[in-house]
Amino acid sequence: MAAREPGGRDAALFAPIELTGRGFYGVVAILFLFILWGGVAYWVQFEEGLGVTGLHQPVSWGFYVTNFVFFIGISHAGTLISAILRLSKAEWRRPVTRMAEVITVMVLFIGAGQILVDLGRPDRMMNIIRYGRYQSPLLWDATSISAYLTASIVYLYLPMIPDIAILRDRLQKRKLFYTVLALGWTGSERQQRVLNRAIAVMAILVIPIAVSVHSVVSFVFSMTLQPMWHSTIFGPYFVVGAIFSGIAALIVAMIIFRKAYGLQGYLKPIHFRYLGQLLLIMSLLWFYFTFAEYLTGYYGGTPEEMKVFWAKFTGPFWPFFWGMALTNFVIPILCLVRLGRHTIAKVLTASLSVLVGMWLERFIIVVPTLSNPRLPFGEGIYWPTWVEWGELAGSFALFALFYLLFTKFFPVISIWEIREGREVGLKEVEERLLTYLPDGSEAELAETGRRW
Amino acid sequence: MSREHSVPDRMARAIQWGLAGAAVLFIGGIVTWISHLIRTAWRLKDVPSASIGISLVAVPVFLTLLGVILYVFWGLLGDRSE
Amino acid sequence: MKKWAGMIGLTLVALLAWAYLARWGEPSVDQPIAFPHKTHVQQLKLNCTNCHQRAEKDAAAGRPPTALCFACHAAVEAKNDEMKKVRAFGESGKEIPWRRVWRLPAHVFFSHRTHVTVAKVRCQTCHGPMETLDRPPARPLRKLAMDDCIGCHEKWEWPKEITEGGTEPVRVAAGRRVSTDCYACHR
Amino acid sequence: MALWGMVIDLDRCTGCQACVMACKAENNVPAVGAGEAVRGRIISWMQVLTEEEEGHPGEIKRFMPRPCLHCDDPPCTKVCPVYATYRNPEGIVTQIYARCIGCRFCMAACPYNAKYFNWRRYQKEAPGQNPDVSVRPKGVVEKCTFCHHRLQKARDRARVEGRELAPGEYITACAEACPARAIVFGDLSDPGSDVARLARSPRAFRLQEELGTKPKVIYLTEGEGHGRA
Amino acid sequence: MRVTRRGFLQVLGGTATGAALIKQRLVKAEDAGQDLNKWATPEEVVVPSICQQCPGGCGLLVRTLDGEVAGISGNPLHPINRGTLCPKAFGGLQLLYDSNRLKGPLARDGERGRFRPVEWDEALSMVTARLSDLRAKALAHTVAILGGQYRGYRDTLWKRFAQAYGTPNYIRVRCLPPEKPALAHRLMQGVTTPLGYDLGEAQFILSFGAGLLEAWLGPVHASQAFARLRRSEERPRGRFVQVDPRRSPTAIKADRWVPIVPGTDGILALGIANALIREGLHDKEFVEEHTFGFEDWRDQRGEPHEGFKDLVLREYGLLTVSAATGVPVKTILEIARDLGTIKPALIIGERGPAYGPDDLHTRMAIHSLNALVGSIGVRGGLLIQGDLPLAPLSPVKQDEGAQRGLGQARIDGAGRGEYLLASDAPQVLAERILSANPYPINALFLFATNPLANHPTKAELARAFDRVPFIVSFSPFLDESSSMADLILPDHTYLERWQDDQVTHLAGFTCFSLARPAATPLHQTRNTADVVLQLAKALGGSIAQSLRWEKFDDLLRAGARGLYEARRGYVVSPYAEESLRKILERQGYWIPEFKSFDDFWEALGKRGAWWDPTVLPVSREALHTTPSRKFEFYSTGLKRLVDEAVKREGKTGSFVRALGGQDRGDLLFLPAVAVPSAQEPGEFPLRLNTYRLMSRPTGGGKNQPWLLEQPAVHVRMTWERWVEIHPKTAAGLGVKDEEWVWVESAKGRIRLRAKLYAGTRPDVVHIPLFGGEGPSANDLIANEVDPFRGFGLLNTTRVRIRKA
Repeated sequence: MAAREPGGRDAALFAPIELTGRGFYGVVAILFLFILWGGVAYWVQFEEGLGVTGLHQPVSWGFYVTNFVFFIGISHAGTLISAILRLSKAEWRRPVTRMAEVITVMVLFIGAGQILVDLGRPDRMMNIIRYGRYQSPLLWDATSISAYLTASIVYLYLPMIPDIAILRDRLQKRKLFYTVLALGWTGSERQQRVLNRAIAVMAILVIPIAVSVHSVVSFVFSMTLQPMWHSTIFGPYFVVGAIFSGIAALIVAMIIFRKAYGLQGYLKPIHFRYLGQLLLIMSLLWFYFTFAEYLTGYYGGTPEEMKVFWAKFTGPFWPFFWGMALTNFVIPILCLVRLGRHTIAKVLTASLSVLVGMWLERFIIVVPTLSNPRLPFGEGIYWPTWVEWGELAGSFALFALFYLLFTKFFPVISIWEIREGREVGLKEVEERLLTYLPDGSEAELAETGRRW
Repeated sequence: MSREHSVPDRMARAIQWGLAGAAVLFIGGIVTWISHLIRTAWRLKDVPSASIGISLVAVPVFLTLLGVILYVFWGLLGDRSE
Repeated sequence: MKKWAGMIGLTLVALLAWAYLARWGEPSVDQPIAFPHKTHVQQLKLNCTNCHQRAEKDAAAGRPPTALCFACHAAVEAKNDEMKKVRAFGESGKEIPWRRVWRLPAHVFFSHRTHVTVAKVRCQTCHGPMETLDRPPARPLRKLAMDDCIGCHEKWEWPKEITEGGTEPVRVAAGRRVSTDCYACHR
Repeated sequence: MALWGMVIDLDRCTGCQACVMACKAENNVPAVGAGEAVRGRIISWMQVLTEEEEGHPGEIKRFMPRPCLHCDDPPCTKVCPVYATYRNPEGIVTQIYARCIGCRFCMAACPYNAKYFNWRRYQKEAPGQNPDVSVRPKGVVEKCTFCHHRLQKARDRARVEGRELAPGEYITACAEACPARAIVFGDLSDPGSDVARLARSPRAFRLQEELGTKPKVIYLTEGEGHGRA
Repeated sequence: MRVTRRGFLQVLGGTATGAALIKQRLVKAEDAGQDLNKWATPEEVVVPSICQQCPGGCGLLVRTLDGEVAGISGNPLHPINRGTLCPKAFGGLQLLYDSNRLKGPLARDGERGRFRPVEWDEALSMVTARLSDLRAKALAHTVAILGGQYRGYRDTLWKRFAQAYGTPNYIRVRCLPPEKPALAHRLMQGVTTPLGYDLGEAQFILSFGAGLLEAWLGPVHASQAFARLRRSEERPRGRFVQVDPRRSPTAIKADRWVPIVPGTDGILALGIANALIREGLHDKEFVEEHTFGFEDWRDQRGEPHEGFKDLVLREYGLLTVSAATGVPVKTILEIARDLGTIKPALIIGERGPAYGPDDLHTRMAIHSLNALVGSIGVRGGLLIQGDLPLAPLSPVKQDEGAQRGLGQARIDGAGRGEYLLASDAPQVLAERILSANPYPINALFLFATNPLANHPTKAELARAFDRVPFIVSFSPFLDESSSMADLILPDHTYLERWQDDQVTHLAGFTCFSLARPAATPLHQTRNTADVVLQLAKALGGSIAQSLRWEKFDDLLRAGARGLYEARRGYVVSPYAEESLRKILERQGYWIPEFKSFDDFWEALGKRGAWWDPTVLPVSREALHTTPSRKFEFYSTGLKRLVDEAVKREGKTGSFVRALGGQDRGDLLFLPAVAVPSAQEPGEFPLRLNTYRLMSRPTGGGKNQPWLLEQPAVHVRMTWERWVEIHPKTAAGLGVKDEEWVWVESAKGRIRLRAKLYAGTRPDVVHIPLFGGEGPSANDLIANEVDPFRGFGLLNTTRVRIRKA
């Protein structure tokens, strides 16, 4: 079917939109089961109250807040990475950016939803809008997340316009839908100029917003006076962790779609090697921050801080803490130092490990502090119930479903960018490369000379 | 692709401009909301400085976003009508 | 397809409307005696607090004791069934099982006596034109929300004679305004 | 404007928990039931904590009744997203149940764990409850209010009678019940009041003073000495 | 503007419908609990009442709204608690509204344990028929009345009923009868009314295991005194020493906790006495002038007797004492020095734990310290507790049937043989009923007691109950005992009934509390006191004549007339008025407050109590009503009892055996406690110590969730019962905190949660006697009887612990 079009070269990219196989329905059915679990769990929670969770006094936050931080962290996959790659004009970005951006948008919905799930009175959530107060970091979150969400949607949408136009022209179905979203794209010079300029602005704008989002998420904890929360490096620490988990999520998504949609031709081992290297750097950076954070706490040695510290190191939370160290540092380092062979398998292992590890990291930040209060209370051990597991499973499934549905409407790899890469990219890179080098173009030299 | 103004085409344009309007409404709503929060904080003497401080960052960001959106809408849609 | 969308949309709207209406609709209240406020207030020139005595003495206005009704109605000839019922209750010594119409949420502290005796707010301000009723109201004449309380509290100024005396309530309320602190009313 | 505060003399306190139960009865604090209690969901606005001997874990050194400390700079009110908890002009840290959305941020932020959550709907209105205090629905945070409904009533009475609130006219249920009279409640801004006088005692200290929360519940340590202060 | 924005945002979130529906559901859920016909705030009435959750006797103010109770607070005028309360008082609200309360009388329906509701008239006629029948058959004495923890006119009423009906078997099932003077006080001082403890004025308190601040005579009264000891304007901080194998909340509050080998308190007391005498710190003047038997002496026949001094110096050297008690010599010396130098000092042994088989001599040893430091009859020491000047009731009319019945021996044998000194012996009741010795029991009344749950011999009692053909219970609940009954005539709870209270053991003042019903009765229940009067009336004859009051409040009124006519004491009044009265009364003036008895009665009902605040100026002689008119280290009273018993039963008679045998010679009459030889740990290496929680001192009240939720302050446990184990002991057994363990004794085993608690001797484990849900320590306690109190020994059982 795709072969009869001139654009048959990128048939693999159109295939998921044009054809829907039994596999898709199977996956959707499975996802629905998980979502149903989550839905039933939420209904029960709504009827009975948060009592159906494992939360109690003093551990008033548990899985939901962990999930919130985790999902918002994952969202950094996308927009931030794609923006940096775009700005740095890394040519290997072309098949990567779209997938990254989609993750961001989808996961932000899920992440923000966690807070609603966590509320004791979801029926009163409008109170945040009617009576909100900016002294609360929760409102900072609301603001920065909505900014990030808006920006991410725009940033996902803008580079998609030419692709939508292609779909509009190519597909027979959903004509109105694509026509509307294509915004009358014809690929005229003016349109290209406008779009490129807008994308460039967005790429710059989205980076500080993304950084702010996770800093603000960390502020939820660090603005309190609680031991091991009240820390100045929490902002950057969370951002680093977010990018770390974001890259891992991106890699996992890429590998899944590569396999499922047969995109081996677009996503080559080299992409994964680059991303793997990025992951390695982030792992080291994450380790540095973790080390700095815990060393500072340990060296200071205030009793309250140490209570939490030891609860993590040797106390009831040791499996989580050391599990986190293993999955976030040891395994990634082992997998990623040499990527010469079995690149994809290694990168996948490392990424999955990091996803688990970063979730554990969020958990190990949220729960031990709460279960070791300053005053002599009974220390509570928190263990989630089926409701919380259900919400976790449901959230992941919902995210996967959103993503999957997206791929059924829009190409998961930017078609025009690939084409652009083929058509103008090569030449452009060569020219650009020359300007980097000492024996650059005459004009450049002249300019340099003038300045001297 | 036909250049005639067919019925779905007109509808598409209406929806497109509607989308732009929605964006304006949405970001306008957020900006109004922020100002509402400042006013509430002021009335309750509840740390209006925090609200103002955050609004100083948040409002321009949202306005910039709106600017980009409108710029794209105007730029792309405007091109076709020429 | 479009029809379906339309149907779904309509159902949604209907559902919404139903939900909101269901929330607003309050059960109507039937009283044991068809008490005419109009006769008592407009014809007999009684004040509200002549019968609703506790409004001046207590936080809750309560209901007038049957003995109070009987005090007059024992002497007056029972002209109709309703008046006979009053007599019957009075003679049996039982309280008339009046049912509540106005009620505030349990989390609100509201003192009738402060509003009636100190602030001298007219009963009708909150209760509506009760004096025009021939029959007991089936539901509150006015629906009050928190904004009504706050609106009044924000605008309210103490009468001069009280402020110049410099008595306590004014100082508590910090100036000429009454308190708009949430904890003044929430409990 | 009054500044309500409390002094708790740890030398007098016998850890009998009369304050705890008095508070529960006064404020319609629900008993959560055996299953919930085992899960650690007991609601106890006033709670008698036991401090252990340093170096001898398990050996209780002293009892420490802990209500909400009504900090002058409360960490909990800063984080409330909806103004359900704030410090009112008289220094009482409020909890407006009708406004609370149940995000439990204030619970996470309170260094004294003085806030409690209604994990379920633990009770309905029933005889035996105090009609001056509302019964909390599920999903909201609640805590010690310094029995502020007593202030509402006392003030209402005073206002109607056209006079100032008399000292001692408003005290909390725990202070009223304490058999050892270890809890003294009153106006800290009135230098002549018992509570202000005791707050100036050399034995006075505040919980986690170093956090800068400026609690208005002041403790008096145990120790030798003469007289009450 | 607001509406637009809101609507817009709702649409945006796609939450509009959801929110509306959600709101709808929640609003409905919240309204469901509201009774739509209820008026928010009906008229408020405050009624004084008396707390009946423990024998403390605190005055309450009950806030009622249209007969519904809305709160409990302390009665500020009441002299016992002065407006303060303990945690239990608030449980009263939940007791009243307990959903498990019986709604009306029940009669057995077929086999035991099955019931059908009956009308009161029918139920009462069933009882009357049975009682008349038994009396007609000359079996009046086979009716037994088991009474629990109460006092005052309800006790008077039952006593009168038993006497008029003709049964000697009015048996009280209480392990701590507080109305009687302690045996040691009776034997050493000859007193017949209880002693008062002037805790508030003492400067040093030494308590041998008494849970002063938890479940002693009255926790509120004691806490107030303790607070005064600690901090008062006019004197330095007093000292408080607690001797206890367990670091109880009282011990935590003490300046010194002395962990002791259980049951060796008497030896420690004698060791302290040794140190006092050796260092010459005892009150020589008091000892010389007011005591007998301190120095060696010769009797009328010229035979030499060893004095207390020699005994102590010879037998209770500090090293011996230290070895036996586990208390370091240094500690003994320090306590003795404090005791000898800080005045006034008060030593408390009464109502401590059961000290073991030699309980009487232990208590005598402890009490002798009070004499050594001269704390008898002084401010801050032991005082005589006066009697209330209640109007005497006319003598009971006893017809022939009654006289015949009363001529019979008591079923429990109290007052005879080995139980000569016990007023009731419930411990042997089960065995006697089972063996029909000396006669079978044909009817059993259970009032305010639940022995099938709260007594060590509960299993035997259950079997004994099976033998009794007719059991009437007055319990408001279907508890372990009442479910065995043939008829349940539920009593009101204490907030619904007329009642009085006459508290003993105060700081020298006398007090009569009166309560009228605060709440309108919730169910078809009746005040048992009224029911007794109704029964008497129905039985007719001399019984009706002896109990001729219509209602219980008539009896109370008749008794209170005595107070009005006593020309002393006052109906409680605000502090200012009261202090003026005190001053006047000390100078011998007394101003009547009321014109008539009716005024007096009304005021009593409104204020809640009458009291005589003036501590009677009692001379030390008045405190010593022994034959020697002195405090007797050598109890001539005990000697006389033993001599009589020997005359009656011979040298090996049961009473002498119960005391420890004649061969101990003079040691029998001196406070001499044998130093136990070291025991091999054997099969059961641990000692079981049972204790009373502040929140649950007397059992019952299973549905007071507030108290069950936070029953103890020293261990965090909720609802369930637990066993306290020292962490070291637990480590040896491999037991972790909150793990299930089996506690096993020779009698049985129970499964409890282990709580590791460092505040204990490692060789002792502790189980609260009453508490939350779960098996009871009564299943472990050996059925050893304390012959002087007729109750089981609760602290002498040995146990072992295994992981469950």
